[in-house]
Amino acid sequence: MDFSLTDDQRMLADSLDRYLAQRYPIDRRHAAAATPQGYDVDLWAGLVELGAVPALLPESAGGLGGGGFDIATVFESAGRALVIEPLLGAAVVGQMLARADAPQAWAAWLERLAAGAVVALAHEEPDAHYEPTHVATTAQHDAGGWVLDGHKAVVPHGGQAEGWLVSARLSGAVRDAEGIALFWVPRGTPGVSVRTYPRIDGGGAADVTLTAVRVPADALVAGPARARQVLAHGLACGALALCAEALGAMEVALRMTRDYLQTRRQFGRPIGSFQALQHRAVDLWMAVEQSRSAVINAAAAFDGDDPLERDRLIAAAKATIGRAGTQVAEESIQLHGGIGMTWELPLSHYAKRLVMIDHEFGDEDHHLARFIALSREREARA
Amino acid sequence: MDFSLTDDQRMLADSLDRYLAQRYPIDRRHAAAATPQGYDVDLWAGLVELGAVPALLPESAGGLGGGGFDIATVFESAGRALVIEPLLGAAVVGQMLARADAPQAWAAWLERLAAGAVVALAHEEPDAHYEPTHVATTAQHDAGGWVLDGHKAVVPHGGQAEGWLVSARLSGAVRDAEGIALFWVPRGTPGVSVRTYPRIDGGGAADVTLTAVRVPADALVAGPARARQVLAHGLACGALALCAEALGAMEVALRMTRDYLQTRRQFGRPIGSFQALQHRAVDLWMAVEQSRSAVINAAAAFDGDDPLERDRLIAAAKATIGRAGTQVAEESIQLHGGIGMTWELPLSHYAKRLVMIDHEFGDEDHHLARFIALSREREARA
Amino acid sequence: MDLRLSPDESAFRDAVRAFLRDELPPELATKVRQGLRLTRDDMARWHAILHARGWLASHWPREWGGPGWGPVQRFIFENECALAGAPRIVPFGVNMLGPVLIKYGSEPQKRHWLPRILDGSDWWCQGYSEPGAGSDLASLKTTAVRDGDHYVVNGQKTWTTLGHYANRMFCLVRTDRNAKPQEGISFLLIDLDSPGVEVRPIITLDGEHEVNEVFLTDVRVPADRLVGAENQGWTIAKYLLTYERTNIAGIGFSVAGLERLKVIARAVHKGGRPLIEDPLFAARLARVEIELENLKTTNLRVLAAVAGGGAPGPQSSLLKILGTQVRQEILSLTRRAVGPYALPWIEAALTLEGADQAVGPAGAASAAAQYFNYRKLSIFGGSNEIQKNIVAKTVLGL
Amino acid sequence: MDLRLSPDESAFRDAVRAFLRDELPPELATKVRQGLRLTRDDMARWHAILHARGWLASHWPREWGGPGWGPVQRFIFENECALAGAPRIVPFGVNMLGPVLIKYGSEPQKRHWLPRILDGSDWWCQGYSEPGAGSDLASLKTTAVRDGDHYVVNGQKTWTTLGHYANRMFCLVRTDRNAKPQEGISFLLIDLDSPGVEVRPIITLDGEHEVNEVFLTDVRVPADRLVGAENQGWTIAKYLLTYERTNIAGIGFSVAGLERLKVIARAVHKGGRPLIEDPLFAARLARVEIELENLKTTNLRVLAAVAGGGAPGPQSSLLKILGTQVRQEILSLTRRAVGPYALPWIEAALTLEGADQAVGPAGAASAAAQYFNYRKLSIFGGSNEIQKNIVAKTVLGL
Repeated sequence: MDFSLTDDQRMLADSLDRYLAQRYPIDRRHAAAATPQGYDVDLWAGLVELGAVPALLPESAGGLGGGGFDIATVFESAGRALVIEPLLGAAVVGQMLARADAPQAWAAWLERLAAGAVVALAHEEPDAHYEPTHVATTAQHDAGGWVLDGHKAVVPHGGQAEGWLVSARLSGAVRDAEGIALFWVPRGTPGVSVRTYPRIDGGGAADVTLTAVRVPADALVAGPARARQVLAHGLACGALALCAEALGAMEVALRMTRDYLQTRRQFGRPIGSFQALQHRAVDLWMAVEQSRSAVINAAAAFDGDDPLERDRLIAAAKATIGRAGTQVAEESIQLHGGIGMTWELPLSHYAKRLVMIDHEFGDEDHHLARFIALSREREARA
Repeated sequence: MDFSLTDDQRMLADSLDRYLAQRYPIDRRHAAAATPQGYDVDLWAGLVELGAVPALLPESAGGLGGGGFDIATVFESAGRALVIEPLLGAAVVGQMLARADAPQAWAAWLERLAAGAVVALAHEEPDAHYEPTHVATTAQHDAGGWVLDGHKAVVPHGGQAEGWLVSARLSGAVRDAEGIALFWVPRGTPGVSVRTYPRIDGGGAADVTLTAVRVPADALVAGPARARQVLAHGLACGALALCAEALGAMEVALRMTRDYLQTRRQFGRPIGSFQALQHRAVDLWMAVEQSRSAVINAAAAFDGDDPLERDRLIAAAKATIGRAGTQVAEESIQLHGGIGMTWELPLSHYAKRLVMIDHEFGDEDHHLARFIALSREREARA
Repeated sequence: MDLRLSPDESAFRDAVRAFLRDELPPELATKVRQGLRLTRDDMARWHAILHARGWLASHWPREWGGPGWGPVQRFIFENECALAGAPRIVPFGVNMLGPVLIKYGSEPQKRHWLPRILDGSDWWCQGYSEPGAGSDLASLKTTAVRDGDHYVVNGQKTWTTLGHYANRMFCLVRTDRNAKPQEGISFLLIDLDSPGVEVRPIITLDGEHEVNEVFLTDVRVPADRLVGAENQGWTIAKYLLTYERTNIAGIGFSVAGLERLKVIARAVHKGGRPLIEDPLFAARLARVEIELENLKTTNLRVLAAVAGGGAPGPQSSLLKILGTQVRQEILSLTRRAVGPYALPWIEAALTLEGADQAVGPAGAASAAAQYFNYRKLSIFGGSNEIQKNIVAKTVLGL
Repeated sequence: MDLRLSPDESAFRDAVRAFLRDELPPELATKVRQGLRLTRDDMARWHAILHARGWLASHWPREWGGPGWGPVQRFIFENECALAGAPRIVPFGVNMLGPVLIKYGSEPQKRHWLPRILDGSDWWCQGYSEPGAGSDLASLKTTAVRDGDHYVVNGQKTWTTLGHYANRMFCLVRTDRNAKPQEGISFLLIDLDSPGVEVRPIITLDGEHEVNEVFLTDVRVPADRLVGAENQGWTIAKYLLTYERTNIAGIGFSVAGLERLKVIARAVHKGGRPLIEDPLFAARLARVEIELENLKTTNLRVLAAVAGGGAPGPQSSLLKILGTQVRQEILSLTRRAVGPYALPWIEAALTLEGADQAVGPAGAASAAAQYFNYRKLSIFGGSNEIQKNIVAKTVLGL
């Protein structure tokens, strides 16, 4: 057993932390969130330059890492600094393109992606409520190409993406596990309409509607035979990344709360001397430590060769994080009192991000049910 | 609205509380629990004499009450004193016999019951896990009478009962709602074998096995047409009684815990001055107050004319009590520390009883699921 | 016991319902139901409608324009209003200052100020909290020094709800620096258009402007704006807090919120079924519904115990804690129910005019913002921790 | 990072498994798995088997008969033992007094006492807690007054686990009444057959005799039974506590307990389905299973951070709290799982010979008794509240 990061991972984390601490004060984040593109173009370029994106991709995709702990390292740093730049799309889409039916066909896009092109997975749909096989979007063969129709919900940075990786159904009913394929739809393709909006936790997202969108035959990233596992891999990657991001954000929220308890005085003494608050702070610390273990388990399973165990432990992690993140958010605000409710205090933005992570790639209940189902599957296999 | 008891109810509660405080020190309870019959015969006679049993029965059954608040009053007192005597069987069986197909046929038994005869409902079965329609016991018509076969689980005072009210199936599959009937099986009927044992919370119980038990035609208390509602009424009565009993036990456990926090000193001060413990004690107090409201809601619904709403609010109460009772039990022990773990301290027996109430007439999860199902039924009706 | 309403109470409830059906403007109800933002005019309009009916100042005796209700009537009224989607009555003038003036004000003060509360001439806000004194009012630092027939006030107030709509503020100020912390405090009425007053917005985490800081620099306040005696402020403050707590459980808001939540959870689907049928979601919903069923009765029990009016004692702490827990849980479930559509933050969609700009299921636009905004419930009005301290001391004797 | 066992660690684990397969008496494993009561002979027998293999004293260095393991090996060993259903090693001699003697004992003390721990000649118990000093050891009152070459000991100890099986007790006593509370304490070894010693049972709420009170009246203890210097007892006590905490999370017990629970929940039916498929029960089970999966890794992280042996610091408080919460929750679910069959309390059925007298599903006989008995986990060994105080101070600086 070995719980230490590699030298490369440690160096990357250090340089990301240092860069973000210096260049990303919270006001810059707020300003970027308020722009139409919803993130800071220069900061994004800086992150790309530091190697944050190549670290998310395997060497086969022109990256320098792409393993579970590489992803966890980058996103934990991102979480500490509350980064709203489009890292998640890069990680998920990059990992998925690298597993395409014909990976070499996507080399150019992977190159652009590693250089900072904004991309997005467009999979979640209205009424899917995180169910991975819920795909009402359809793809029909037509004149050697494909015609896509459907509605994709709350795509992160969906309005800024240079391309969307779209799941669509070739056959079967809306929630069938089989019959799904993945398509690449570059920006500017006719029939794609994008409704962008800001997010309550900062940054931007969009609903993406596809109306008779024609793409060529080679837009097929993965046909029904492989798409299921590629999609599962991408969803696992996204959930892992969000767990690590939450971990970073929790660490900071906990530190801020501890500092506040140490310094804020009421009734003539530091409020951190009140035992009821002490014990609640300890509960938060324990929740963060358990979350760190959950992320480690998930990252290790991501690198393993058993997709069932990968998905089971990632479900465990996302359920853990969903619960702990919300607990840390709510309790951090409560322990701060009124000041924790204010926009001015950075803590409140950590709290919002922590709660909202539970609304991406499946919430606590979704992953708890998933953990139960996958555990049963594992037992049946054994 | 009126939240006060009637004069009769108040007087009965006062006299029961006084009698039990004087005559029922915990050592007498322990001694009685260790006897083969599992309760104190003299004390039981005293309770009967004070009118505890008639209060549980409607006038139509020769009683003096039988309403939801009558039942709640008696059982709250019983809970305060941790009574192990066979009140529950009297309440449930009495209420059910009063609703028999031919109530007048049971007048003699009701008279004996009101005079203190021990009786028991034998309904729960192995693998039923509280599901009310789970009846694997069968009843077959034979030579003008009935033949019963089956196994009834953990019947309170089942070994001492002078008669058992047995649910058995005339038709249908094990968990069908229809096809169930109720039979009266007097003690000494051939084919009934009883395996008695003590209970961890005091008192006794028994598994009752029926092997080709022949009873006459008039042993039929309720045929399939009425049995379902009679049984539902009996189960509602039992759950209500247990909720009230738990409330009484919680009051005492909370008071004991508060007293201990006030008097026990550690680190040079009363442990009740430690804020973390204070806040947890307050949580218990709130849980008890909410439990009291749940019992009131349940008792009122018991008296109402809508069985669906009765069962819905009784499910709400039993779920509330299941959660709160266990919380009060576990926290009372924890706040007492080691001494709370000892047999010698009465508190530990309150804690055991509180937890074990969740194992009778359906636990927290059972009633939560039931509340959900009944709420849905109510909405469908509306 | 009898949990049913008496014939009189039933008749009263029917009268309230009829009034709400006839007089509550539908566009206000829509805003409230969908969690959209209310303007100053919306609130003032609803006050005027209630005033016209004589139902605005439910705590006031008839002689000053109140309806003369008891606690059960008030509970029924507030409950029905919430269920109908009526805007909340802005409490600072009507429910807080009003009772204080009636008990501690001079006759001229009553005659001058009370009618102006009712008819909307004045919009009051509350100057209690200070940056250094949130839950610990005794440590407040704002001073008022007597100078002839004026007080000169210096200091800073914070968390002043709707202070940007108000023209006046009632205020706790320190008039004797040498007294013990809880003594030497006075209760003063300040015009917000006085020189030296500056109201600055505090934006909350959901981007809302609802609370404010109020800076007071050499503000001259006529001495007849003192309520009660000098240094009697602590007594008055405590009296006022009991009034703040009469509807503290917010049962009506929770019942209405639960109904909204169920509508959403029936409309939203997961795995092809309405979310309300998802076992884990249904269990969360059932737990809070049961808690609320119990709390309704707990609240009524407390009211019944408060014979003939007045305000409950430490029981109000119970209602505060449980009431806020239930409301926050309902809002939390509402946020969960809309799934990924909790993320979009479209400010225009929080107004009636821009409601068509929302994305996702009905009710999604305000779900996350309301959830975050209402974290305040367990902090303001005496934090839940302070309430537990009170219960531990007064009820449990710890 | 790499969560897999190294080749050496794997080989070690395989060796432990082989040993357990060959040497663990099946009837002991059956008792442990079914939660039946272990006799003194059962425990002594298992100690002897471990001693024969050289694996009894896992904390001791090789020179005194220990196996020379590091923390990861100890973790693997304890985990495998629990999974196999091995009895718990009685810790008082082996894991508590042993390390104390090795660090603070004189050479003659080590040579005399350590072998007797290993070969079972002595059965030690712990004399720490007193009626007035549960979590607050500094307030202990038992005195030892020097009288020639003896100490005369007077006082009362309590919660002395398995004291009725022991022939000796290590004990904290006050040797200087004038010193500060934490000073003036010494560490003394007392023969339980000395005149003036009386061991009285404490029956716990589950009817079990496991703990005792020990009354000490003018007990004369030879002065060479003092460990370390006079008044050094507090330092020794703290050192000992760290050893008490090395396997404090009890991961192996939880993993084994979870497996037993699953077996029961698959066998028990509700509504015609195995209980394990009931959505609410499955959710409870999944939550604790996930918590345990996380805790395993947390425990390994703590071990990895403790380079080359020794005992973890405040992290052990984390492991204590979470470990006991998980174990208690598993026992709580086991009790829930057997439904009404948690009620019967058939003492004979808690022995191997009387197991056929049980009623209800397999595993039901001990479900409630174990649940109640293990409420002690969060109380003894430094209550979870004390652990939180420690974390608040040392980790969070509050």
